[in-house]
Amino acid sequence: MYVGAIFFPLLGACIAGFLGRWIGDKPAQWATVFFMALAAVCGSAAFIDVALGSAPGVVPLFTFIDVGGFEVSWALRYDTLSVVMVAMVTFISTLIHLYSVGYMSHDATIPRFFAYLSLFTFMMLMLVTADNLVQLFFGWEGVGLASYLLIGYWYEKESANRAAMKAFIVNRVGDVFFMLGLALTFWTFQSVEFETIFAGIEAAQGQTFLGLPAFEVIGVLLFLGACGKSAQIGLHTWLPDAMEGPTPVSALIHAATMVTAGVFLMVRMSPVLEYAPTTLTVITIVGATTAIFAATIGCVQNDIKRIIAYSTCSQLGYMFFAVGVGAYQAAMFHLFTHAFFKALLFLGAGSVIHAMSDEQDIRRMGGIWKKIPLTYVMMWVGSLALAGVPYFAGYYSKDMVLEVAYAAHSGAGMYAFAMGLLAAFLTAFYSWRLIILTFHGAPRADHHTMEHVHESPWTMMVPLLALSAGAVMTGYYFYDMFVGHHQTYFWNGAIFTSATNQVLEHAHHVPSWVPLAPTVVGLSGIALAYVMYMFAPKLPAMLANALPGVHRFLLNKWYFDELYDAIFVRPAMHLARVFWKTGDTRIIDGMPNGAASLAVGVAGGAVRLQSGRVASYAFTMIIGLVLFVSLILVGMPR
Amino acid sequence: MLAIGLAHYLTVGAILFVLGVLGIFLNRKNIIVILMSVELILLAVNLNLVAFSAQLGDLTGQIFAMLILTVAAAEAAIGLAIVVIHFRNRGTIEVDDVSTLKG
Amino acid sequence: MNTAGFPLLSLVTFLPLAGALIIMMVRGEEAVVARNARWTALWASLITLALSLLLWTGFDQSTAEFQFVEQVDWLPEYGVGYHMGVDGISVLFILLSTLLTPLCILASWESVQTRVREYMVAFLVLEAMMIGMFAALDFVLFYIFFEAVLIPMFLIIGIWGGARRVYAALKFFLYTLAGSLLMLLAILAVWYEAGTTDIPTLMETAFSPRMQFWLFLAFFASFAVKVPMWPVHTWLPDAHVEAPTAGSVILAGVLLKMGAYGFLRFSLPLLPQASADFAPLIFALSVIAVIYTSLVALAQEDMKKLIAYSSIAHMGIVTLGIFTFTAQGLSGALFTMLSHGVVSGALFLCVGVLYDRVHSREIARYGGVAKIMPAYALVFMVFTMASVALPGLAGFPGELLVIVGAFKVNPWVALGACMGMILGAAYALYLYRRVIFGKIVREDLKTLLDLSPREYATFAPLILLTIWMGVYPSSFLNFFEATVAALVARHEAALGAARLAGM
Amino acid sequence: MSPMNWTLATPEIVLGIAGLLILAAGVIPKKETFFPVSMAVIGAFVLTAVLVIGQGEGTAFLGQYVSDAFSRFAKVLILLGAALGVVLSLDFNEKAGIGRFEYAVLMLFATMGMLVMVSANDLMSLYIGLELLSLSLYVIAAFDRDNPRSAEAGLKYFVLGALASGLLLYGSSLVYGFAGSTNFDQLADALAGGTVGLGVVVGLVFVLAGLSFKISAVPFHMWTPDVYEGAPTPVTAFFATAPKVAAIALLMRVLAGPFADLAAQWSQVIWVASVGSMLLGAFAAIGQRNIKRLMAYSSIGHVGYALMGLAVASDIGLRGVLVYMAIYMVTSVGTFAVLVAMRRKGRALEQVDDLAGLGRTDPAMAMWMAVFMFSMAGIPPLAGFFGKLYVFLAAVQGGYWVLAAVGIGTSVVATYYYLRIVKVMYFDAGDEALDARPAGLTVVMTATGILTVLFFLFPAPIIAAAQVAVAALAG
Amino acid sequence: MIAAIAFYLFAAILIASAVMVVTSRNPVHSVLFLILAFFNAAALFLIAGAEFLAMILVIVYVGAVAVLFLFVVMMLDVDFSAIREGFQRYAPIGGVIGLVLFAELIFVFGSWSFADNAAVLRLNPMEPGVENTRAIGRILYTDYVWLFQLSGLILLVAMIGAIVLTLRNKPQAKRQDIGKQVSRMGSVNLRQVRSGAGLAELGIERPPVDAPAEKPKPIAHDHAHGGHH
Repeated sequence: MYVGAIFFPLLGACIAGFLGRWIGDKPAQWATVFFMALAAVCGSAAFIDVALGSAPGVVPLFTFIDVGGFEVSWALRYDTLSVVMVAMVTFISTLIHLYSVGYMSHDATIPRFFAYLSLFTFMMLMLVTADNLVQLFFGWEGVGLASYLLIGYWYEKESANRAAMKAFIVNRVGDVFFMLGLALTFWTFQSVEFETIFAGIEAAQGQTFLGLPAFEVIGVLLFLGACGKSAQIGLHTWLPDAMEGPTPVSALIHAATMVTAGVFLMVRMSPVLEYAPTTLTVITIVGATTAIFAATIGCVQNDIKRIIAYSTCSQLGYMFFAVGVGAYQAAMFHLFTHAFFKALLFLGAGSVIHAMSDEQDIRRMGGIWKKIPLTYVMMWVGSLALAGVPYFAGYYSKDMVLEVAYAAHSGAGMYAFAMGLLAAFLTAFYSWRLIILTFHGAPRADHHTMEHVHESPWTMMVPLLALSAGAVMTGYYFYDMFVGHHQTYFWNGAIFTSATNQVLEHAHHVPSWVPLAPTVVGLSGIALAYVMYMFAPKLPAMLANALPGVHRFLLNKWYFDELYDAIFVRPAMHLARVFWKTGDTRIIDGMPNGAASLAVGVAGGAVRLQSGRVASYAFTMIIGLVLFVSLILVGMPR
Repeated sequence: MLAIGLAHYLTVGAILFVLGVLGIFLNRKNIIVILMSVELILLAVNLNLVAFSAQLGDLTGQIFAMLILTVAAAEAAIGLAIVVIHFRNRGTIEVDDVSTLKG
Repeated sequence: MNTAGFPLLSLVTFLPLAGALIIMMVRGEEAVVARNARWTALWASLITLALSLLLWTGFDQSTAEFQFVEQVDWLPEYGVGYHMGVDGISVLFILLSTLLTPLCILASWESVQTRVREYMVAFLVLEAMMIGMFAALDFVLFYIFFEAVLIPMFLIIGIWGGARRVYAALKFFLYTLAGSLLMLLAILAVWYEAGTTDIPTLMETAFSPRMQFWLFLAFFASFAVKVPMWPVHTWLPDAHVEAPTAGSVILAGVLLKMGAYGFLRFSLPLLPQASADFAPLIFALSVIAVIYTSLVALAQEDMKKLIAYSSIAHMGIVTLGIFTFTAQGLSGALFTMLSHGVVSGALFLCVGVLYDRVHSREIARYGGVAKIMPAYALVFMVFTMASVALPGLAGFPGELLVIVGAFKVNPWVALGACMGMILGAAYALYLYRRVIFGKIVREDLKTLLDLSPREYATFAPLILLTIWMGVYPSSFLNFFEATVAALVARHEAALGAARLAGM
Repeated sequence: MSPMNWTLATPEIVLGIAGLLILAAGVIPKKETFFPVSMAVIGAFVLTAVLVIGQGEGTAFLGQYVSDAFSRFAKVLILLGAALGVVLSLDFNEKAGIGRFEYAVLMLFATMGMLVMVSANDLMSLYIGLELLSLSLYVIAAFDRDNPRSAEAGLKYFVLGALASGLLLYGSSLVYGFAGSTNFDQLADALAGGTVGLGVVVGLVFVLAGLSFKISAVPFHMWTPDVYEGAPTPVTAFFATAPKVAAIALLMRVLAGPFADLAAQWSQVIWVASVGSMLLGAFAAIGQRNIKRLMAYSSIGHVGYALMGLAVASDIGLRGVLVYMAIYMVTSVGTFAVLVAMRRKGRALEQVDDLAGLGRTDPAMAMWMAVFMFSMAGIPPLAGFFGKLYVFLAAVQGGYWVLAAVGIGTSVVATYYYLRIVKVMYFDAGDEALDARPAGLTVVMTATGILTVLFFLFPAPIIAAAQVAVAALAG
Repeated sequence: MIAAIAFYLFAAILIASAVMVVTSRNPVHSVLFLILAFFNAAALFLIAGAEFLAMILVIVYVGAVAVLFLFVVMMLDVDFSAIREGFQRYAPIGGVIGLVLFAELIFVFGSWSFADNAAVLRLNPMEPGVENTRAIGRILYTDYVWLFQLSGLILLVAMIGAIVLTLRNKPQAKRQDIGKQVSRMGSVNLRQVRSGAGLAELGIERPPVDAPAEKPKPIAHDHAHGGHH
C-alpha cells in the first residue's frame, strides 16, 4: 500500500507513455486515471494509518549511493507530514486526471499528456516521501522535469517552449542552492538521511561554516532552493509563464504539487531551522514580501490563469512567513487547504476557457454566468475560500497564518502580519475583479465564441464538485488536527518545534481584532471590486490613467523579467559569443594555428637556404666546420 | 727528422688547404676548378702527412699519403666523368648553373 | 583471482585485432566485402563484449588489488614487462569500451558506405587499443596503447569525416601528440629514477618533491589535452564536429576518459605531493572549463559542436572531482566519466540519427522534429536530461558526489561546478528546444522516418544503462569503492609522511 | 702488434672476389645481364651475411681490421639494407632504361666499402672503406646519365663529397701527427695517457665533419635533398639506408673507440649537430611537395635523433643509436619501396600529391605506407616509437633535457608532414590507380611493414644484440 | 741553409701557383698552374725525405691526373668568354671564414708536441740507413696488403664508373663487322642504270637488311614532373 501509493502513478505513466501508441488513446488515459485513483485510495488509507493511527514508518527499497560515508538509499518515509502530502497529492491529482479526460479530449497526443501528468505526480510523491535529501532532490528535480514537459506540452508553440525552459532553468538556479545545502548538510551531519540529521542536531549545533553557523547557512541555502521551486520573489518569474501549459497542468503545479514542494522542504527541515533564527527571519521577510508583491501584480493582470497564478505566488508567501515565524503547522495547514481551493479555481478557470474556445483574456469575456452556471458557482466557492471569507477553508488557514505572524511578536512577524493583511485585501479584490470581469457585464467576446459557450462535460464537473467540497470543508474539518488542539498528536513528531517556540500556542491567544481583521479586509476587498468593476466600470481605467507609472510597473510585473534579461540572460549570451568567437577561435585556437603558420614560415626560411648552388653548400659546410672548431677551442679549457 | 721546422710544412699545408677550400666555395667559374681545388686540399693533406711522417720517423704517414694519391686519382677520374655527363646534359659546367635542384 | 589461469584481459584486448585481421583477409566484390566486414566487426565486438562481461561477474569488489593480472617479461633488462590487470578504476572502462564499440558499429551500419572494410578495421583496432590502455599495468605499455589510439582515430576522422576533416584530424593528432610526448619524457624520467615501469611497483615509490613537480607538469600536459581541460580544449569541438557519428561516440565515450584515467592512475598515486600542490590550479581550470565552455556551448549553431563543448564542461567536473582527494569526489569523478561515456556517446548517436536523414548538423536547420519522430524525441529527451544531470538518470550521481566532495575542499569551487548545472540545463534545453520542439518549417523534415529497428537496438542498451546508472548507481560505485578508498588512504598517508618529513 | 690473421676478413674477401667474378660474368655475355647480375649480387650479400654471422672476434691485418659484435651487428644490417636496395632497383631500373649490370656491381662494391668501414680499426682503412663507398655512390647517383637531374645530383654529391673527404683527410693527418698513430687501439692508448694535444681534438672535429657529411647531419647535410631528389629513386633508397647505417656505425666506432676519452669535447659537437638536424629535418620538410625531397629532410631529422643518443655518450645512448638506426633502416626501405612503386602509365612519379587516393586504389600499399609514416613519426606501437624511446631514454638519463625537449618539439612538427602524406593517401580524392607494382616491391614492403608493425612483440632480441654490440665497442 | 732556401722558394712557388689555380680565368691555365704546384710539392717532399712519394707525385699526378684534367678541359669545349668573372657574392664573408679557419689551424699547430708515447706508438719506424723507397716497398705489400688491395678495388670502381658514365654504345654508330661483310651473299648485284635518270625515276632500292631489333626506347626519367619547389 505504501509503495503502491507512490508507484502506481509511475506505472500508469509508463503504460500511457510507452504503450500509448499501441493501446490507443482511451485505454491509455483511463489506465492512468485508474492507477491514479488506486494511488489515491492507497494514499488515503495510508493517511488513515499513519496520520490518524499514528504509525509512522520507513519503507526501505535499496541502496542508491554508498561512498566513503556518503550513504543514500531509496526509501519511502511515511510520517504525518508526508502522508498528508501523499493523500492530498494523490487525491487532487486523481481529480485533475479525471478533469483532463474531458479537458484534453480534443488533443492529438492524449497518452503523452497523461503520462506526463502521472509522472509529475509520481515525482511529487517521491519528493514528499523521501527519506533523505538526495531522494528529495530526485523528486525535486523530477517535478521540475515533469513541469518542463507539461508546460512545454504544446511544443509547437514558441511561447510554451520558452516558458518551459524558463521554468526549468529558474528552478535549476534554486536547485543549485539546494545541492550546496545538501553538501553542507552532509559535511555537517555526516549524513543526508533525515533520521540521522534530526538525531544529530544537538551534536552539530556548534559547527560553523566559513565563520557562520552551519545551520544558518544550511537553512539559507535550502531556503534559496525552496524559493526556486515555490516561486518566491526573485525566483518567481517562471510561475506566471508556466501558464502556457494546459490548464490541468497549471492546477497540478499550483495547487498540490510543485510549488508547495518548497514549503514542504522547509517544514521537513524544521529541526534544523529551529536552530537558525536568522534564516527564519529571512524566510519571514521574503515570504511576506512575496505575498504582497504577487498580490499587487495580480490586481492588474488580464489573463485569467495569470491572475490565479499570482494569487498562488502570493499564497505561497503566506506559507513561507508562517514557516518563518516558526508555525510550520500553520504553513502546512494553509498549504493543505490552498491545494483544494486553488485546484478548484484553476479547474474552474479551465472550464471557463474551455467554454470560451480557449480564450484566456478576461477583457474578452463577460456576461456568461448564465450560460455556465455551475462553473460560475464553483469559481465563487473557490474565490470565497481564497479570500478567506469565514467558514470557507481559506478562512481558517489564512487567519491562522496571520495570527501566528502577529503572535510571533517580532519585527519580521509584524511586517509579515501587515503585509499579509494588505495582501488579503488585494486578494479579495482581484478575485472578485476576476469573477466580475469574467462572468458579468456585457459580453466582450466575439459572436462566434459566445454561441459556443457551454457547460463542460461531467468528467470536468465532477472534479470541480469534489474540490469545491474540499474548499468548503477542509478548513473546518482539519483545523484541530493541523493547528488546533490535536496537533501534537496529529503531527506525532513529524514537525519539530523547539521548546521555546510557542508561537502556535500564542496564536490562539491573540487580541480578538486580529482574527477578525482578515475577514474585514477580505470583505472590503470584495466590496471594492464590486464598486470598481460592477458599479463604476470606468473607474479602473481612470485610475490607471491617473497613476500611469504604478500601473505600468504592476502590469510589467515589477520589471523582473526585464531586469533578469538585462543582467543575466543577455550578458550570458553575449559572453557566450565572446568566449566562442574571441576566446576560443581567436585566442586559444590562435596559438596552435599561429604556431603552425610560424612553422611554415620557418620552413620557408630553411628551404630558402637550400639554394641549389654547390658553392654555397660547400660554404655552409665550411661555416659549420669553423663553428665546430671554434666550439671546441672555446670549450676546451673546461 | 725534418731539416726544416715542422711548423713550416704545416703552415704551407694549411695555406694550401684554405686555398683549396676557398677555391671550392668562392669560385663561380667552372666545376673543373673545383675539382682542382680538391686536388689542392689533398695535396695539403699529403704535405702534412709527409711532414709528420718525417718528424715522427714513422713511415705510416707516407703509406697513408700513397693511398690518398691512389684514391685521389680515382676520384679525379670519376669526378671528370661526372662533369662530362653533366656537360653533355646541360652544355655548361659553370658552377652557378648546377642549381636546378633546390628548395 | 585467476592470476595463473586464463589470460582474459589479453584475450579481450586482442580479440578485436583478430577480427580486424579477418576483415582484412576478406576479398571479393565491394558490396560483399562491405557486408562481411560489417558482420564480422559486429560479431568480433559482440564476442569481446561477452567476454568482457566475465570481468563484471568475476571482479572481486571488496579489494583494491589488481585482478586478472597477467605478467610476461618483455624487455627484462629495462624492467619493462607486459603487465595487464584491472582494479576498480579501470574495470568499468573496459566494459564501457566493449559496450560502445558494437553500438558504434551498429550506428555506422548504413551511414558508412565507403571503404567499409577499412572503417571496421579501424574501429576494431581502436577498440583493442582502448581496452589495452585501460588494462595496462606497465607505464610503457600504457603509453603505447595510449598513443596508438591516435592512429585509428586520426583515420576515422580524416577519411569518414565532414568537410573540415583534415584540419580537425591533424589538430586532434598533433595536439594530443604534443602533450603525450611530454608525458613520454616524464615516463622516461620515472623509469630512470625507479628502474622500472611497472605501475604497482611504482606506486610504492616515492619521488622527491622537485621531481614530482616536473613530472606532474609533464603528465598534466598530456592528460590535460586528452581530457581536455581549458584552455587546451579546442581540438575537441573540431574533432567531434568532423568525425563521423561513431567516431564522435568513441571520442566522447572513451577517449576523453583516457586523460582523466591518467590523472587517476598516475598523477594521484605517484605524485601525491605535487597533485596536492597543483590542485588549486586544476580547480581553477576546471571551474573555468565548466563555466566557460558551458557558455560557449550556449552560443553554438552546430549540434555536435554544442555537445562537444558540453563534454568539456563535464570533463571539468571530472577533473574537479579527481583533485578533491575525497572518496566522494573521486567516486563521483569516476562515475561521471562512466555516465558521460554513455550519455554523451548516446547524444552523438542521436545527432547521428538526424544527420543520417538530413545530412546537416546545423541547429537552425531543424525544428519540430518531435512531431514526426516522437520516439526519437523521447530518446533524445532521456539523454538530454541525463546530460543535465537530472536525478534518476546517469548524470546525476556522479555530479552530486563531485559537488559534495568539492564542497568539503572548497565551497566556492563547488559553487562554480554548480553553475555548470544551470548553464548545462540552459544549453541542453536550448538545443532540444530548437531541434525537437517548435513547428516544422522545412518541408523535407516532414518526410523523415522515426527510428528504425536497428536504431532501436542501438539506443536500447544505452537507455537501459542510463536509467540503471541513475536509479541504482551503487551497483557501479561498488566496483571502485575499495580502490578509491585505498587511493584516498594512500594519498593521505603520503601527504602525511611528507608533512612529517617537512617538520 | 697484432698478427695478419687474414682469415678473419673472410666475409669481405669473399664479397670482393664475388664482385670481381660477377663483374667478369656480367661483361662477357653479349646481351644485357642486369637481372642475373643483380640476383648474383643479392646472393653474394646473403652469403656474406651468413659468413658475417659466423665471423670470429679479433683484429686482423696488423690491427687495420677488427671484427667484433658491433661490426657484425652493423654488417648484417648493412647487408640487409643493401640486398633490399638491389631488390628495389630491379624493376625500376629496367623501366627507367638504366638496367645495366654495372649498377649491381657498383652496389656490391659500395657495400664492400661499408663493410670495410664498420670493420675499420685504423684511420687508413676507415678512409679506404669510405672512399670505396663514396666513389661507388657518386657513380650510381649519376647513373641515369641522360637525365640532367641525375647528373646534377651526381655532380653535387661528388663535389661536396670530395670536400668532405678532404676535411676528413686533413683531420686524419692532424690526428696522426699529433697523436702519432693511425691505429685506433694505439690512439686510444695515446689519448688515455693524459694530456691531449689540441691538434687531436681539432683533427677529430675535421674527421667528424667528414663523417657527418655521410650521415647528412646539419650543417653537412646540404647535399641530401638535392641528391635524393635528383638520383633515381632506388638509388635514393639505397642512399637513405645502408650507407647511413654504415656511417653512423663508423662514427660510433671512432667516437666511442679511440676518442672515448674526448667525449666531453666531441659530445658538444654532436649535440649541436643533433639539435640542428632535428630542427632542420622537422621544419624544412613541411613545405616539400616532392616526396623524395621530403624523405631527404626526414632522414636528416632522423639522423638528428640518432645523434641524440650519440651525444649522450653513454652505453644506453649508443645502444639507442643502434636500435634507432636498425629500425629507421627497415622503415626507410619500406617507404622507398612504396616510392619506387609510384608509377602511373609507365611514368615514375615523385610528388606527394601523386599519392592522392592511394587508400582507395591500392589499399595494401597505402596501408603499408601509412604504417611507415606513423612509424617514422614515432607513434606506438610501431617500431619507430621504440627507436625514439631508447634515444629519449638515453637523453633523459644523461640529463640532456634540452636535447630531449627539442626532440619532442620536432617530433610534433615532423609528425605533421608524415601525417600529411597519410592525409593525401586517405583523405584526398585520387587520380587513377598507379601501375601494378612488381612482386619484388610487394615482398619488400610487406616484409618491412610486418617488421615495423610487429616489432613491439619481440623487441628484446634486437635490443640484446645492440647491447652486446655496444659492449664490444666500449670494451 | 740551402735546404731552407730551397724550401722557402718551392713553398712560395707552390702557394703562388695554388693561388693561380683558384683565381685563373682560363681553366687551361689553372691546370697548368696545378701541374706547377705538383712539381713544387714534389720538391718539398724531397726536402722532407720522401723521395718515393715525390716521384709518384710527379709520375702519377703530373703524368696522369693533371693530363686527364687538361684533356677534359680541352674536350669539353667550354666557351671561355662566357665564363663568369670574379667570386661568389659572399666572397668577403667567405674570405673572413677562410682566414678564421687558417688562424685556428695555426693556433692549433702552435701547440704541437709529440704525444707522450708517440715513439712507442710508431707502427713503422723508419730504420736508419734504409732508403725511403725500399722501406716503403717492404711494408706496402705485406703489412698493408689489405689496404693495397682495397685501393685496387677503388681504382676498379673508378674504372667501371668512368666507363659506365661516359661510354656511349650508340646503336647508330657504324662499326665494321668483317664477318658480316664477308658472309654477305647475293645482296650485292650489278644493274644497268640508265644514265641521267634520277632517283625519282628509279625509285630507291635497297637490299633487304635484317634490321637490328629496335632497342626499346628508354622511358625518360620523368623530366616534366619533377618540379623544384
